[in-house]
Amino acid sequence: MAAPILEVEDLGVEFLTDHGWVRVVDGVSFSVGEGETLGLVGESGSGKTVTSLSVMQLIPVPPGRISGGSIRFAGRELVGMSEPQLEDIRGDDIAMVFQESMTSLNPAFTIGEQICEVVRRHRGCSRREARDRAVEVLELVQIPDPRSRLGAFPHEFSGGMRQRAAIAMALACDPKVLIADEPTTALDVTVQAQVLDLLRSLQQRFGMAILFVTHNLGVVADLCDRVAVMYAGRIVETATVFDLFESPQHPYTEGLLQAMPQLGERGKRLAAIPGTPPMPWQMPTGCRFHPRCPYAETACTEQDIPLRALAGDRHVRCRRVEELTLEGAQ
Amino acid sequence: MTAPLLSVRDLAVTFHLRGGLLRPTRHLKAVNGVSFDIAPGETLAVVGESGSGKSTMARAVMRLVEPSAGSIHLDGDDITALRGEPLRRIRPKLQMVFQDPYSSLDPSMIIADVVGEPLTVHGVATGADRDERVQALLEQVGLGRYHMNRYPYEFSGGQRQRIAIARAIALQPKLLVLDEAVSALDVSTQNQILNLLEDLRRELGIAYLFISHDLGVVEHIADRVAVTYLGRIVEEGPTERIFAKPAHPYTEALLSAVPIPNPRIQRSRQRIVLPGDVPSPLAPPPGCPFHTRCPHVMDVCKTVMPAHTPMAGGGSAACYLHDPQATEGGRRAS
Amino acid sequence: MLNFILQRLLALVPLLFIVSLLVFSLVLIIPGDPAYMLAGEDATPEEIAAIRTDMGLDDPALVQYARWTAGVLRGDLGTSLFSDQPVLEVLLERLPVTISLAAAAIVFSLLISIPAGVIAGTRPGSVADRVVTLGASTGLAIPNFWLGLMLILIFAIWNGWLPATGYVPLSESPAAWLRHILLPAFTLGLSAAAILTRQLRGAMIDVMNQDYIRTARAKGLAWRFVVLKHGLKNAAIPMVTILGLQANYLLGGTVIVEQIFGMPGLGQLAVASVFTRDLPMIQGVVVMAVFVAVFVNLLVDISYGWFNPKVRPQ
Amino acid sequence: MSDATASEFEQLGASVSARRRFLRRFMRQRTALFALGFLVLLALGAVFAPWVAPYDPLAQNLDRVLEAPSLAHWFGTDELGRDVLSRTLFAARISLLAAFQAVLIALVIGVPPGLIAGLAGGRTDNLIMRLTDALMSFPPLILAVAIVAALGPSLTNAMIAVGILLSPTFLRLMRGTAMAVAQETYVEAARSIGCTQSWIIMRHILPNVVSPLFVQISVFAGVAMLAEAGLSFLGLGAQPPDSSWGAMVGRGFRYISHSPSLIVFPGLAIAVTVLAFYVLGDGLRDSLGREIRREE
Repeated sequence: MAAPILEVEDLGVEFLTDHGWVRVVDGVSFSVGEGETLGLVGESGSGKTVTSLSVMQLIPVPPGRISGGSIRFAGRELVGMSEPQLEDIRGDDIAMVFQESMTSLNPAFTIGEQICEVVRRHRGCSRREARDRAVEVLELVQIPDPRSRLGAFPHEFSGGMRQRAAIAMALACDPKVLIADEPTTALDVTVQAQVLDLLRSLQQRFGMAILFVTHNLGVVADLCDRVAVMYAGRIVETATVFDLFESPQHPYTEGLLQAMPQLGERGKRLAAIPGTPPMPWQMPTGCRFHPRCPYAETACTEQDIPLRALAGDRHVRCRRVEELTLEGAQ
Repeated sequence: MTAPLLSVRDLAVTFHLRGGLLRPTRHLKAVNGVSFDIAPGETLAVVGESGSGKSTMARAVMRLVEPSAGSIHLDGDDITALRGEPLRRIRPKLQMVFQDPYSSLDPSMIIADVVGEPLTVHGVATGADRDERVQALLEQVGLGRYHMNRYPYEFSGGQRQRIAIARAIALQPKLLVLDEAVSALDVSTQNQILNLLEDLRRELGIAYLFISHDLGVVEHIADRVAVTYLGRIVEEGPTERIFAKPAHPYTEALLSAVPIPNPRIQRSRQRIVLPGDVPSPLAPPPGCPFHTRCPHVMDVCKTVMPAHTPMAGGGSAACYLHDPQATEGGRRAS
Repeated sequence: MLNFILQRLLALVPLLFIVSLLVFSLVLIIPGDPAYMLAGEDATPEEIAAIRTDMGLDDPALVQYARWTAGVLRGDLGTSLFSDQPVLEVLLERLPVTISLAAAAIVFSLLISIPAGVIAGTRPGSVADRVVTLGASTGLAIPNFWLGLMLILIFAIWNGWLPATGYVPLSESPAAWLRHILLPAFTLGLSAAAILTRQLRGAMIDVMNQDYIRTARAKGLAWRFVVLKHGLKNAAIPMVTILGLQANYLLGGTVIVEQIFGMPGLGQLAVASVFTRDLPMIQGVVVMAVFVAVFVNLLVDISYGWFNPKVRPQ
Repeated sequence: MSDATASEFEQLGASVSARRRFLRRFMRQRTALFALGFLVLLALGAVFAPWVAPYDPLAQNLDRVLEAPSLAHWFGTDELGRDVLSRTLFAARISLLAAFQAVLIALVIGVPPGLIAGLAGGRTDNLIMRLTDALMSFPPLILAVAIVAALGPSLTNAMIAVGILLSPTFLRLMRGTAMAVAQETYVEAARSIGCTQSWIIMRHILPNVVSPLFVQISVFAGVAMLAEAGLSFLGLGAQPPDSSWGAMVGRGFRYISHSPSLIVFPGLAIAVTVLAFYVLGDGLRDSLGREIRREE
């Protein structure tokens, strides 16, 4: 693995709800190397989005708060950093692309204005220079006739173009880390393919690290170098993308892989993980996956299971990892 | 072949978007000359991206939106123009499950009333009799009697979709229209519902019109597949044939665009990345609607919509690549 | 943009038609005969009949309506039954008083509501928010005539800092104008300030939860900048609508405020005309008020296009 | 107990109806409860005014005119030596009743066409909304004054005017809510099941549109009371010997420099009561579930 540019260690995030303070992210650790793409995978409610927002210190406070842990960018601690310092990093060193391009772009300002704004904030350059840069990045994301598109409002763009404009905005200051939170989920498959291709080629050109948050294992297989799987606010497994798909070590990962309806396989009964994920205010004791795990034993319900390091830079949160042989993707 | 349960011919649905004083009214042809059949007990999947008109197709079949042209026959009866009481009377044969499990259940009703409503409004069962049937229905979809007096907000997305299915099968329909019924769910829950649908089909012999954008799911559940693009069916045929030998360039691109959850396969396969977006249904391109993004576009594609040509292995595709005459003419022209 | 304005203007035609019907129908529902009033108590039936014919009261309602509308379109609003002056002349004399009062009230309400709404709306649940919310509810609950009287009591009667009544035109002496307008504008503007504050607070809470605010912060923009640029412009969209409605309320409120502060405006004229049963004058006031209100709302509509690009024609 | 049975056990527990949930949330709103308590007390005071009031509100005592508040007359006396506290209590009857009347009129005029416009759509909706826009383009108090001028000054006429003025808001609220509810998928689902139109309106639409109406009723009781007070202040509302709070302030106006208490107390009564209605409305709105709450 390349030298880590982003390191998250033992991150805890809590939200104040009707059930009191609820920990939605608990002891999450991972790192992203320079130029690497890490996929953060999980179902809705697994805490993956909260984790990615925490890196930018953008979770809403209140009701949220980072209750512990450390997030380091290029060695600098972000947790507890002053707001002005964080603002210097956001959008410049670490940039972000969100899921819904319709709502994540401001409907009241033009695309050009929204790109220029970030350039001027971090480069302190003139209006004209910012406009030139905006045209440059729009060209990068293959928006035809970018100069005339500067004056367009988000609602005048198609979904795919909006997401590309959002990527252009994120890349405007050459970030070292790009956090992409389900950037293709709201798009049609053919447009998703375009955006994935675009992200891949941009990364090859500029070498930024990508933290790619998604629930879609197909997208992970397509784009990511390494994967961290989250379940119920915790990371249950990290591995390189090939290892993870070929020989998953955690029963939840196995369940997810088996559950993917795969092209070229028909008529077989679909594998489904029984039950539903727990609510964050009623986490099961012991392994949080044990109520749904086909391999669970009494011991799994008793004490907390630590994330254990395995050979080949893998980590798994399962006490039966040595005994179990799990099935990977076909 | 047995008589089809559902027979749709040249169906069109046009929405009129009212303009302002100085803005003209615009016409959106959401569905444009669509024909298909569903045999009893068969599953037809309609796949397509946003703007393909697949949901409107489902609603038109359900007679929830008015078709502007064409005909719909259910079980031999023409239901295209039914209204009021006669339409109500065919409802038991034809039921629907909607995409959003959150907005499809009335928040002010308890589950017993939600699931029992079809029984009540068709005078099938009342009182204790109705409750007994509701209980049986809930058990059939994997829920219990203790759920009867609860409100929809107390259920997860997957459970709500089970409730919606229980309501839809209460009248023992012959055809169930499923409009993106599993799209809003997480994979693990999605598979539970798909398996439930599979079980119900075996037990009750219901035919499904399965609307989806997820090709993986479609391949699992469908007997036949219809691929839609901008309000038209561009290709149709048995599932095996469509997935193994797609005939239409759009089907091919669509299949190619779905990332396979296996990095070795996904990274080594040839992919077709289509340029641009789906054009707006308000201003569809002339000729073949796909010609603006098609890698094989010919001159003839830009002017005249190709007719459906039968394909080896079953089904048909509407593409000049499979129409020998047109291909030659097109080549010559270009 | 011109197209947009033209559209709005065209949309006004049916509106004004209905309004004119409503205003005219006041004549029809009014009990009693204006001719009696004009003729005096000892008039003979013949004299009254003559006046009726003279005033056209014997014609069918439709004819009367057509005549009245034609008059309005020509700027002829009839003659006051009370003073014999042309109605329009009286109205134009008094209009500046009402306009400057309402405008001062709007300025005042914006000066209060924008900072208060932004502060409360960006920190919902905080002490500042609770103070603002309670203050706004109180401001809405206080009857404006009572507030006016209390202000007169405190500032004019007890302390003599400001004049209790009267009006000086701005053109005559800006300082005197300000001294005279201060209390009435505060009285009139307080409820509008309260409503706008509540509205802006709600809109701000809503907007600050939007994804694009998160995007703006992810770009490294400072919180204050995000609030004032990305937040306020979007929160202003619903606020502009409310501002249009409030302009109507303020015009209406001048009826009471002018009465209390003895200002010779349209509102005072309206009340006086009710007691003298001067129907043409009442109609005239209503027509004038609607005219101003419609004009203000047209301005609001146009500014709406600036805040919300989606309604702009492409 | 294993986890599966634990969750089942919980599911066997009594379900909470939407109404109960609403009540539970409302009980947590302390200021709203306080406002409700005040309004109930005020209503009781008004109903039992003949027993509660220390004096006959009409009894004149020309020896003791325009007195400042004292132990004998807590709120002082008016220009005819009548006890202001007693008069304020009796005026509460008129003010509350007038507000009630106006809201009722507004509901009757506003709600049915609002529902019709929202559900029928198309031309019907267009026509109703054009009329509403026209009504709303009048500056409200000026319209009220004009209506009272036409009908003649009296409390009932004033309340008809206020009712007419308030009705467009009810109309718009009902139209908006009905439209939104009618577009919900569960209404489409009801159609797909084969429910009749009237069944859908009665069982699916009405139950989901009434909640926001209650919030608006509470707020409008306050607005109506203010409007009544304003008209009565101008002498266009309650006519002597009847007296509402607004009319009391209007008459006290003449003695403002000599006896401020004549206007201070009835004015405070209006402000506090209206505030209570607003706070109650806010509390009601906050107690509605997010699933049914709609922004005004």
